[in-house]
Amino acid sequence: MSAVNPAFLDELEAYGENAGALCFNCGTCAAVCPLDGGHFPRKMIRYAQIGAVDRIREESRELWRCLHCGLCTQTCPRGANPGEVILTLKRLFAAEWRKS
Amino acid sequence: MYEPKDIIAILANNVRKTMSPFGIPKSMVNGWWKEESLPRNGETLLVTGLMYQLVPFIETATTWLARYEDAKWAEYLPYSRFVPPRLSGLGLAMITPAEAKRKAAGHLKNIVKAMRASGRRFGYQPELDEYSGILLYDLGDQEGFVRHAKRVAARLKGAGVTSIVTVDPHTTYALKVLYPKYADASFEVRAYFEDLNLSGAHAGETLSIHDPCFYGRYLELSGASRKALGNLGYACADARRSGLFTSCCGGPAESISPKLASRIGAKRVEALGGSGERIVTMCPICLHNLEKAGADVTDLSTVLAGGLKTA
Amino acid sequence: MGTRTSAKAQGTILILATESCAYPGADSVGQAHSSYPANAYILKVKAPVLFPERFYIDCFRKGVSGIIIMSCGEECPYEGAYKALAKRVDAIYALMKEHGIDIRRLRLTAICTVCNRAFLNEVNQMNAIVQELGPPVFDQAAEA
Amino acid sequence: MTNNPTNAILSKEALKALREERKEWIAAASAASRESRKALKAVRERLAQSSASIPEIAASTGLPPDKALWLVATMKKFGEIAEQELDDGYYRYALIAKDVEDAPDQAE
Amino acid sequence: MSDLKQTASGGQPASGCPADEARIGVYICHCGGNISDHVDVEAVRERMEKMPGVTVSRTNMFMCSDPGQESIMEDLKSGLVNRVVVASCAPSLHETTFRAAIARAGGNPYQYEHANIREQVSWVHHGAPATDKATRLISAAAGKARLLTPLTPIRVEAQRRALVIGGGVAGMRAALDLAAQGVRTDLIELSPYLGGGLARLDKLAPHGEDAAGIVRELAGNILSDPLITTHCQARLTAFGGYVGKFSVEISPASRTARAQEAAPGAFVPGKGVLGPAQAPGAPERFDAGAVVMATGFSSYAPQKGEYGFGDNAEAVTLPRFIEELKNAQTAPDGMLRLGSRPVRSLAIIHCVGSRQIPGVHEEGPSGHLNEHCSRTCCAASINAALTVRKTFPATRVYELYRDIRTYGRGQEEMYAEASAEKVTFLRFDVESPPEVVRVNGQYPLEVRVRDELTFGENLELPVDLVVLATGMEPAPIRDLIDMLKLPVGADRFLLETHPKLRPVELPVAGVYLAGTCQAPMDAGEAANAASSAAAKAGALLRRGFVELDPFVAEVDPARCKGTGACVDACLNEGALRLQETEIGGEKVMRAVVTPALCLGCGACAAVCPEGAINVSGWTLEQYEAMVDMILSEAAFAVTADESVSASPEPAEAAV
Amino acid sequence: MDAQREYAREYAFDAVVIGGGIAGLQSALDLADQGYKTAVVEKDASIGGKMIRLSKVFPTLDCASCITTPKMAAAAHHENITLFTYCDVNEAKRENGRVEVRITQRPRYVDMDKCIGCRKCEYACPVLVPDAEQGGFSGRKAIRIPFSNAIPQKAVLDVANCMLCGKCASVCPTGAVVYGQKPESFVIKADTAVLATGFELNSRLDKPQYGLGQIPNVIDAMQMERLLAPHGPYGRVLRPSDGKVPDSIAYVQCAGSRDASMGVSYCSRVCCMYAIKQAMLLSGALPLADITIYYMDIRAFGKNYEQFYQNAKAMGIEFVKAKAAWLDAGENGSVAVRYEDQLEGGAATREHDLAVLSMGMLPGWSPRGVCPVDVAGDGFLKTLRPKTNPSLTTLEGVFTAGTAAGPKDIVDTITEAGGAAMEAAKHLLSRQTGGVSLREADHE
Repeated sequence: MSAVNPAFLDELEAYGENAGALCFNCGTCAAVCPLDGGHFPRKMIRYAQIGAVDRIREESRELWRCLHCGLCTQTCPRGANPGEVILTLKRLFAAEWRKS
Repeated sequence: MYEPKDIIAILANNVRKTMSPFGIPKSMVNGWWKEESLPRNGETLLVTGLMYQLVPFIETATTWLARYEDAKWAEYLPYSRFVPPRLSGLGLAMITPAEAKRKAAGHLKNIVKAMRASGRRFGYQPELDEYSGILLYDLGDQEGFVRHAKRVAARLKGAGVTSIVTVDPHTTYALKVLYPKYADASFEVRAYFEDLNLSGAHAGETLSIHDPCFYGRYLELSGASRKALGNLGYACADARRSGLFTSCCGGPAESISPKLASRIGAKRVEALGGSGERIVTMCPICLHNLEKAGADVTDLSTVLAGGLKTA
Repeated sequence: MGTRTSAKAQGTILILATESCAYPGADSVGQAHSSYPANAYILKVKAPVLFPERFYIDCFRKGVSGIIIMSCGEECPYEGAYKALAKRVDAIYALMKEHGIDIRRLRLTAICTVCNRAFLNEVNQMNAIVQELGPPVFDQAAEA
Repeated sequence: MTNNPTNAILSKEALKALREERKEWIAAASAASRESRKALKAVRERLAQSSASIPEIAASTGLPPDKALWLVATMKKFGEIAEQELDDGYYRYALIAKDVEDAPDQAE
Repeated sequence: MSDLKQTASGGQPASGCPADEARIGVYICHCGGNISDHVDVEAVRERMEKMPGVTVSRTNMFMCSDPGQESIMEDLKSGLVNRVVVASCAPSLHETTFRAAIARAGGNPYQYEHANIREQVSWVHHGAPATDKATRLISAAAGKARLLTPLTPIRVEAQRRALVIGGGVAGMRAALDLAAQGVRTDLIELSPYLGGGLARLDKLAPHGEDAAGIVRELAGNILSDPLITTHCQARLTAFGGYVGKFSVEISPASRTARAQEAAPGAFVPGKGVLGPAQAPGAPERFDAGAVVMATGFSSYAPQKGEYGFGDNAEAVTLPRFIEELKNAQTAPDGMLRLGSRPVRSLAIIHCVGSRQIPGVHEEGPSGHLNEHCSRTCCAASINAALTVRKTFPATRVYELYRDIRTYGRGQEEMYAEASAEKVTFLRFDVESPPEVVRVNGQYPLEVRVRDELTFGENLELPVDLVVLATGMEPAPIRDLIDMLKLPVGADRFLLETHPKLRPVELPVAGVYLAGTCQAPMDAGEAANAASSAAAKAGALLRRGFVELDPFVAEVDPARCKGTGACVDACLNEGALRLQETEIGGEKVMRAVVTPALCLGCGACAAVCPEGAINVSGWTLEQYEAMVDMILSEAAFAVTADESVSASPEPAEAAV
Repeated sequence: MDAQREYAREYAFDAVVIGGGIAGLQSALDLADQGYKTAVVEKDASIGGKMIRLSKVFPTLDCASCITTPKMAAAAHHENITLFTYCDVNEAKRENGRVEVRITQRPRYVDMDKCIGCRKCEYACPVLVPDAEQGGFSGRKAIRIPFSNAIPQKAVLDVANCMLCGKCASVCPTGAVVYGQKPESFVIKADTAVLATGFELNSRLDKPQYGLGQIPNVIDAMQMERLLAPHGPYGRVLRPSDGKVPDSIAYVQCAGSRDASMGVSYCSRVCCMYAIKQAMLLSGALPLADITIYYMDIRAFGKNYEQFYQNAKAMGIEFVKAKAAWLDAGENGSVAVRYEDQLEGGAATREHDLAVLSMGMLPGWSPRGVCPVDVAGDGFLKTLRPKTNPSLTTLEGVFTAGTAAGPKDIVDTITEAGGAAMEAAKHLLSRQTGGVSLREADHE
């Protein structure tokens, strides 16, 4: 079991305009992502929504597989801009690394 | 797959020190213009962003890297210790074949040719032509990107540049969309093929266009490339995934996972090659990655320049 | 010869078709110009629950060879009528057996306003039965 | 609920004028009509031999299967074709011998 | 029954020969070849001419055309015919045309029979069999026509007064709309207040209308309308009669607590507008022409232990939460406080008492499962969540749902807004519902859920409050259901006649449905239903009478022996009953029809051992005559020779 | 643009209803039953709207025609109702407290008074055109009765596909064909109006991911209605590419709703239920077929809808919680559906013989430039008081019913139509009595 922490979305907003709050988890992004297979990028967005930052950290290398091709953003039915959420998460970790 | 943290560290370090992601001195990268007599001033300034020029180096680096991708110890090796000597800077420059560099220069020359034939008046100032920093942006090194972008923008602004013509999608996107947003610098930016007025008759020949993600989707320029080709009499066969819904060539994954890049590239080539037409694209990365995946792919500039010959 | 005996020879089929469902359903078959045996005669009824058992037996006695009750089924506008009708049909079957009449000569079915296929099936099936059985013959013993 | 008080059969001149006015439509409709007549004929000839499924009709007439199905559906609507038994995922269709006047393009 | 005028001007009993000798006119249509291409129309005409009772037989290219109709009207006016048979297309197309023509010529439109020889003959049969069948069908029509008696529609005098049961938004809307049509209306409400379920709400989803404002306005209009009499704290205690004339008895309800301090007409938060109480004492009786049921719903009461309800003070229902939220003050730290208790986070659990599934959910004390969706709770929950997030941004909100059903206009947008405001949505499967657990941690409660959006992972939500989105149940109106004989569906809500054909009507003519007594709906939907019901009731009452089809059961008093078989078979209670009558000084029981209640199905006719009851216009004798004519060879006997020569291809012959 | 049109005639009514679908007909019937003379103006050649084109309707599964036809016939025969079909509304405005509607009736090229609906012309016509009434799956003639249960049962000639060969005129028994018929314009003046202009299905072109009409055997739900209808193009459910009996059918929910990428962010309200209904009908027609519904949320909110949904699940219809992301042509005419399996595995592809797009609703009419009534952000008519008087538009004396003011199912539409008739009647009454209407109070 993991505890949910919605405050993470607020923190994340410092790194980008879109932190994924709008996503209603339809799965379009995961299905169109050229990285094929798995739940990416919805997985990351969902973890962000529930504040499972440890999960994102554990799997953070996944973020850099993203091609930034934008197909998920183009097809997102909720205008949740999944591509931008991934970029925002990249920025969060890149900033952390830079500090360390 | 490589450790993003290390890749970012190398690239950011290189860009900070040399303004170039691979740390190769610009003089060794950007020499194509020397054989062209280009005016320094014009209505607009040609900015290549060095992407075409850098691709041969990327190619070398990744070919080399690919050998190690699956090695067990890859993940644990601190790249920064052993990669830089070989994979950046002079080392990389040394092992990159001259043929590849000549080919890259050829694309730029063809672009110049097409622009001239269209009566475009543009200037070129090699000292202002810098790498845009887009890779840092894509990798999430926002701080590094912003710092670099501001440097590049300051130089352009300092030189009084207001209007820019670009040659590749990544630089176009950076200058047109990211610079105003993050570097407080707005230029009028247009891709070179937006304003051509070539004509010709290539009736009967059909080309299959691969829209780069940035052109097809982010910048919505897929109509412009088709129009340029259409004016020359070419027909364009669109794959189901094109334009706004174009599919990635896989190239952007090169620096992180060459294997992934080639897997996606192969899929894309399969989708494009269905009807057997010649594939045309307009991005050095797409060009390189689709070629690597075994496609007969031509740069738009080659077609435009070649079209001139028979016109 | 001519028209005189044609229907007789084929045996008469009587169709009791509800005003709100089966009767417009038969019209719909007409609109589609789908042919069916001409010995089928359609009578419009508000609800077939109107007819007592003896009506059916009398019809057979008069020479009707087959009867199809085309109701609205469970969607009957008269609540409870379909149940009562279904019960009645059971009673008629019992009477038919008593009189030695093949119970296949009577059918209860639900036909809606656009049930063309079902309508045609019903009529064709009944016609096949009627042709097979010939005119109704009452069991003399039962009659007595 | 209203109608022009026009005679049903137009005068020759009026019809001529109308033909001129609708020239393009008429040309297109005539071309399409020729096309469909040819296709209908092909389907009819195939079915005159024996009943057939859509893939079979398509194969022997050279029509694309979707077009063959379209024609069969149309001919069925006008009472020229009847559906028969299911045969390995496809129904078979047969011509009905019927009043000629009911055929969809009976004339010509 | 003075107010019921079943006028059969012929005055003839259903059996036997009509007094006036039948003079039948048969009119056969060519339909421009549609009929005559396949039916030898002229041959049929000749045959018909010779039928007994037929005085004239004519054909026309288009019988429905003006000249065609004229020929019929002339024959009627001249007295040549007094019964009409038209043989043409389907009766659905032109039956009304010809009935109207007969009426215009001064005839009785019910002395008319239609033979369908296009759709049911010429379009489906060809050649000689078509002509044969047409002959037999027209003969049958003539056979029936001989036995047709003149009929007139049944008129039921209607009281221009209506009763509305229930003072919520639906009842008030219905009453106002009835009054606007000039119908005097009595509205009865069990509680002391007008406003119903709406009065308990705050800002309505998704547009934010003020519920209290709506209640105030509607109740204000109700109380000031001179045509509306409001009876609060009142119950219906007796009910009888039929459409147009229901007898109604209203009694004061047993006293329930009411706000002492409030003056009548004042709005009491959470309760509604205080209405005038029914005077204590004797019941009030009056007649009403129509009744609108607007008895509303009950909120589902969670069982003890259901999602921690009853065991924890921190578990409340959504209606309760909405009321508390209404009064909550904004705090500087942006955190919601209920009483003095800060609510750092809260979870709203959807579908509590709705969408219950046999085998998964347990039946409540009522012994029933609520298998229905309550329709309004998704939007209400999200609306509440959004209110919290916007007014108290420091409070976190979780929504635990099965399906988000923001179906209505603006609701999906509200759902998106709630997402943007960082309400966290979690989706659970009905088979593994969330658990509410008391914990000794920073938070009093923890909601544990297997979240389908997070790939089926088990998540823990620390919360200060659990809100249960309870659904709607039918209000407890067993007494009314029994008294008015109302049908109830499997979901225990009142059941309309047909959801599409007659969505606000009940099988009891003159009784209508409005609002949530029928099914869960929101205020606007209830208002639509109420207006629709008021339109139907108004159309009925405004004319002062109700006109019903004359096709109802009729008893032949000479034959009736009072067996009561018909009464047992009757499908509409009250339409038939046995009544004591004096015949020859002897008191006997005889069947009596209440035409206003008779549906005309004929269930009675089938069971009468004496054949004493029949449906006017559809009698058994008429059917028997039709069968006889279909089987008869009479029509062919005379013209047999000619018919032999009828062309096998009558298509040519006809044109 | 309207200036040069000549409005030859003028008709006066108590009420005018724009739109002859189920909403308009119900409003008209309710008004007519109250004694008001009512005009119904319909753009199509037949009244009946979308409903008459459906197969069966949820949740009762009774046939759409059986419910619509009686209402159509009742309206056609009602002494207080006059039908105007095949009409375009050029302008609708308020003038001196009355509603004035300027209308042009398109030519049918058939004399309505003479046509007897015998279809002889249709049989004689040599031109075959895809029949939109049958989803394009079969052909129709250039002249034809629009569809089997159309009212009025009168022929219409589609001149754009007519060769002017004269065959129809020569076989017409009443001489009803009028090749030179011209449009006619007239004015209807009434005291009140009900806008019941309905909806249109949104176009699948708006979602290129679903195939742009390029992938064979991807059809929309209205086309499936036709395949399921008793008078349907094939008389049964077949795959349009080659007539195969489909073994596996996919439903793609929210194919035209709840999708910002298509510019339609609202829920269309009926698609969940019609998909479930069709799935149930399909499992009756094709007992061996697998049926899969790809959905985000099942919105079974109406009376008996949830029970209907649970029955469908119990019947073995598979519900997959995922929005279908992409459709591609698969092997042998199949359709490959790409989606995210959310509980395990992630991105996945499944092949089906046939895929049905559950398209949503768009407004059927835009009042822009025609009628000064406001529309809301979703493009549907704006309503003033959705919670207490849902049929009030922003124009006094003008009311709305059904899907003109947002997606709605048939039950809600019919109920609202009754409500709109009530509001219109109140307006008529207040005009007759000189009372203050609700609206006037509102506007003050």
